[in-house]
Amino acid sequence: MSNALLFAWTGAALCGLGLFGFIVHKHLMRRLLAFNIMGSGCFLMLVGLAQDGRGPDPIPQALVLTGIVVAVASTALALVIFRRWFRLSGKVRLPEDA
Amino acid sequence: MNPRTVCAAVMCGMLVGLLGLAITMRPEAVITLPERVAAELSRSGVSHPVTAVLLNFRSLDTLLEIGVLLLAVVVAYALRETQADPADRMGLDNRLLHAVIAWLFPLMLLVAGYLLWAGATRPGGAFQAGALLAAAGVLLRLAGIRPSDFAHTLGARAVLVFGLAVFLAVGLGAMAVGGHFLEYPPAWASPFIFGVELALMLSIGFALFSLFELAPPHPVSNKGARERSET
Amino acid sequence: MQEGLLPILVLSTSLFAAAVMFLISERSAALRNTVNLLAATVQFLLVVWMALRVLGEAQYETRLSIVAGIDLVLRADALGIMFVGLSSLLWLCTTIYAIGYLEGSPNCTRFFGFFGLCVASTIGIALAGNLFTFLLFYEFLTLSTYPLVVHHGTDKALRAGRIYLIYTLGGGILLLLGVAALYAYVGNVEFDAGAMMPIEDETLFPALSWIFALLIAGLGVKAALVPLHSWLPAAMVAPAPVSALLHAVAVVKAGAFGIVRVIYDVYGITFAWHLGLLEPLAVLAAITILYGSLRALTQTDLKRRLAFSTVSQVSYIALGIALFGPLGTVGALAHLIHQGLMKITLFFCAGNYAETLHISRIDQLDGVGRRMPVTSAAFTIGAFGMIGLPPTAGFISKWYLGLGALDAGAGWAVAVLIASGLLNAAYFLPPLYRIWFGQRTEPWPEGNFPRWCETSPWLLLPTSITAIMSLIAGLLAAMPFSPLYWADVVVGRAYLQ
Amino acid sequence: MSTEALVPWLLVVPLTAAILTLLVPERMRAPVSWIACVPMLAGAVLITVLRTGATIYSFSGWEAPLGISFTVDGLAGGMILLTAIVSAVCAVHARTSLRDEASANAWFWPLLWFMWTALNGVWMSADLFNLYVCLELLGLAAVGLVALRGTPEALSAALRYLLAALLGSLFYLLGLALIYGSYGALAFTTLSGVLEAVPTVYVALALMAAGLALKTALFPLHSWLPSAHGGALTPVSALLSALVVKASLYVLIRIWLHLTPASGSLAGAATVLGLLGAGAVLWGSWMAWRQEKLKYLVAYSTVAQIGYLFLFFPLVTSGEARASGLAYDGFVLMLISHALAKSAMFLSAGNLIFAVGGEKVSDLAGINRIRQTSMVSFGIAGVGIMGLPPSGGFTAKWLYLQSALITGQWVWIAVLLAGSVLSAMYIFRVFHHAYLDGPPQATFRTPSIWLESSAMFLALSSVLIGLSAWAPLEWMRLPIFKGSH
Repeated sequence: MSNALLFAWTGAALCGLGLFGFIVHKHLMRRLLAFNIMGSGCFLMLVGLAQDGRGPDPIPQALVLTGIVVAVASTALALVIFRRWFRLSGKVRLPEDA
Repeated sequence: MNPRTVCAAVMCGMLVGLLGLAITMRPEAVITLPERVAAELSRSGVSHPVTAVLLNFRSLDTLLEIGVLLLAVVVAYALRETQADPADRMGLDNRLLHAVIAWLFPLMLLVAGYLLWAGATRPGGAFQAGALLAAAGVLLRLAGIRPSDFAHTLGARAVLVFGLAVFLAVGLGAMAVGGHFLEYPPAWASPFIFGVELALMLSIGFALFSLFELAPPHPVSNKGARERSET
Repeated sequence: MQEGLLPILVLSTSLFAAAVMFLISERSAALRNTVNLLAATVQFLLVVWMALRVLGEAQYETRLSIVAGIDLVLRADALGIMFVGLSSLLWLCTTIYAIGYLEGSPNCTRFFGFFGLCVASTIGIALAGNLFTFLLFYEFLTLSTYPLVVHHGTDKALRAGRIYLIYTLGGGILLLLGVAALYAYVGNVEFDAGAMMPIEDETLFPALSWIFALLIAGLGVKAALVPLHSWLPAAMVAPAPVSALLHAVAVVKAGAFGIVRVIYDVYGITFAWHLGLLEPLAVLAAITILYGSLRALTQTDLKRRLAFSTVSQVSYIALGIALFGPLGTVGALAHLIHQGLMKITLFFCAGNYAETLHISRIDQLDGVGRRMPVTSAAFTIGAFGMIGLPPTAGFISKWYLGLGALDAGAGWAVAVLIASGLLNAAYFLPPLYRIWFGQRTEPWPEGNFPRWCETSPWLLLPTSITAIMSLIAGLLAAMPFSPLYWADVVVGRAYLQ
Repeated sequence: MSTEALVPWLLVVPLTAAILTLLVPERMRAPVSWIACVPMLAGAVLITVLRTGATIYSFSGWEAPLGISFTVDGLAGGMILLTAIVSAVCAVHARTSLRDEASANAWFWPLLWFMWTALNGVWMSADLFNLYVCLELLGLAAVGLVALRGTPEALSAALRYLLAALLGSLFYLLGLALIYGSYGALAFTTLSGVLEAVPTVYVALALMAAGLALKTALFPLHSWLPSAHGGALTPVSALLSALVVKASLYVLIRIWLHLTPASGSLAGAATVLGLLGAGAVLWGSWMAWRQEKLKYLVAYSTVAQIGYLFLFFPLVTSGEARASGLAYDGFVLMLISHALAKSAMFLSAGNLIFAVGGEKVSDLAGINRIRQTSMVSFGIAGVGIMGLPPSGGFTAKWLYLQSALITGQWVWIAVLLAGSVLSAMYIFRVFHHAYLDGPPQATFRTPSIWLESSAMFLALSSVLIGLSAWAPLEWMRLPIFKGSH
């Protein structure tokens, strides 16, 4: 198996892992981390799958860079809102999970 | 075993299964895109394919991506105004930290500049450089050197939108000289791209830093502390 | 003026009145009344003009394309004119009545606003040129009458409103399904007098039969065919002018009118008969006639008794249509108008009693004839008409219905007519006896009315007008422009083709 | 003039407006936005009127697949116009209704403009990854707008919404990764017709559909929607329900129309989506009927109406050309009229809440003492939501019924009819309370003319669209459905 494909498989595994964490955890910080793990999984798949047996492909790498910025922005936004929520309610979970 | 875990396990299993199936049974199609990129690279104004894709071939994605980042900061601003911030726990007055920063800070600026410059030819570029700038800012902030109330001034907002504005201006300029939006004339491509990247670096750096600055850690209520300890 | 616009004009007069109502404030009563009266008068004059032209074979048609193959069509044909004439005339009367009735009570603008919408949708139903347009206004009628039914905002009114909605919206769903299915299978369904549905292949016949059932069920709700009638007595909580309009024209008649349209102008009487759809309808109508009369017998509340009498009377129309034959149809169409005139008179009278002397039950009617002679006279005329005594309008229509029944060789229908006539007498004569010959011991409650008038002239005027008209419609039935004459024209045109 | 030149401005103008609203002082932000609405409306109208066939615009001068191309066909053009109208009216409403909310009043405007940019991008973009970026921009803008109120409820709602949106985008991204990994292209023009009926493609499409369904709040993935739409500021609720939820559905439709393998049947997938839609109609209406708070009632009604939109999939895959055409027309009309009626409903609900000073449905008792305009606009919008004539909702339901009757799909007919009964239940529940008389000491405020007229305008247009439906349908018909009429 080419190491590009190895990336893809790792990505798939990370996605599964991230999804599991995202669902099973209630603490918002953990869910956010799980989301980031899943995101990394996606990016690995994107690059790995595209480059398997075709040599380097700049397009998915560029896409992943964009994707990372978007993911960073989303995470930051989530953190900002989460902090405000935490300061107002003193809770680290969503009401229905408490 | 509670249902939530079961559900999570099932979903996770399904997802991995599906992905595995998809990976293994992938059809073999003829791929031409990388060659196209390589072929057009010379006309893109930079020699590094990834940068070419990011800032020329698919520059619209990058434009919108900056918008996403800016958006996060806007929300942070909005929420900050709904709650006034008490004095936060940052700014520990630590000699060692100060000393380190004295060494590190200029170095970081230098590296940021280099990364930006390198972007044209090898891995690097505006985002990496901006991230480094932001890190430098965070260091200062941790050391208690805070840019007074800069966050609320027009200047701060101007720096934030600077990258996006320049990007838009360049795109419109391209239209003014008769091209499509963001279509750089090949002769001008590299200076345009560099200018855009420079502006983006500043804005990205400041945006990331403001996100840190605008939601600072605070001494939490006991209630919150208790909950945090139990999870 | 391009004459195709006349139907739109007629429609928009009442729409305009409604729109104004929703804009002006509660306080400006004078403006409110002027606008309403003006609109009603203008509309009536327009309708008269239109009627004369239509008699001279003029064609009024307005088309508005909604989507490919679906048009909104307003067309003034003889049958439509009949109904438009009735509704615009009675709108005028009821507006006068309502002004007197609601004087000084809250939410008047809201009331008149929805009142105008209700009339507008009735006009739309009358002028609808195809089944889709009919459906459109039919549903809109439901929406615009609900606020009138619950106008008082009491729990009783709201409960009645809920019942009304459940029935009418349910019926609307059936109708929608039926109409949609008809469009899907047959294509655009224009109303056209004496039409014969252009269907050859036998395979569609079962589908057409159940579509017919759906349509009749949908229309039957508003026409209060047993067992879909229960909303009608409940809706009695509405203010008197509303019940009057509901019973005489707006809702109940819309249903009956729809049945006429479906049988005559959509399926075509011959085709419907060929499919064997008329007998069941006739039987259903007969059952409703008898059931309504029987229930009316047992009511002690005046308005409820009138309501059940409506249930019974409206089915005369369905019966007459279902008796495959011109005479029955003439009777039915004439009854459409006659019953409207008579029933609105009766409700006006009931309203007068309630407003003036707070009489709602029949056993309170003792001797009211001496206190309110004019109203009581009007009530008597209406009641005689309902029973079908000559020379009232009711007699004429029942006479033609009977002839039609014999003509169609349906002896049982004649029996039904006679039986229901007797029942009508049985539930109308006792109140009449109380009114004229009953003795009242304690004095009547005082009201602030002009001394020369037994009640507010706003209330008395329309009552006497409708009473006189229902008398004239019977006396001068042979004259041109009498309802009977119109019915003849319609049926003539229908059976000629 | 060619519509091609207009395309970039549909992104440039709102982005510039976003920048400007960030730079000018806070009291100037609303006026600036109002001024910026004018070119947006003009551009939308022009592109709808002038467009002939599909306009293709490649950014940075690079044709797809190397660059990013936008395609403006009938559907896209109509959505652009709809977005312009609804957003502009909401801007008018926000100017007045946000006065009391200091920070919201200041920061609503840049967020609005980012949202508008993202929406136009979604409508026009013909590139899978660019769509992803647009959807992210849209999602974050929407989350920010929800959080704008700053109350704990608003913040938790925003978090719930954000988590759902992020998960949805990841699923979409996974599908995208699979497609690019297999076919090495992202542009619709390159991909359409190329995809074969192989497991990978189906997995990719399924993942994308799941992610987009989550973003669209398709039952049973809808749990984030009511708190987000019901708890937000009034103009925000209107924008979210009218436009934002439609965006991800729109992407799903695009994928369905362009990227599904030619060979191999989609009937199964269509049925699943249709059944979920049916579930949404029933469950959403039922929940709406049970709500205490007026705006939550309206929000749940959005859940139900989304269900109607998903009935498009089984109806369009019936295989009969005429039925598919009718289904598409019905879908488009349902989309437009729901957008207009629902935004009108939210704005009226906001006005009513302002008038009676309480969020509960039961607080409406006694509303008849003040000017009826808001109640009437709520009623007109309600007629559209119930799908009773005269309204766009009715005409759309009619088209759906025709399509289903032609192909004899009785299940969906039953759903349509049941849905209208249920919606009547919850709408008339509001009227019921409005007709009761309230406590005598209660005091009511009459909303300003701006608030009432903006709601009324949208309500009336939702009726007019039903009476002149042919015009939008002519504009928005796609070539693949042209033959069917």
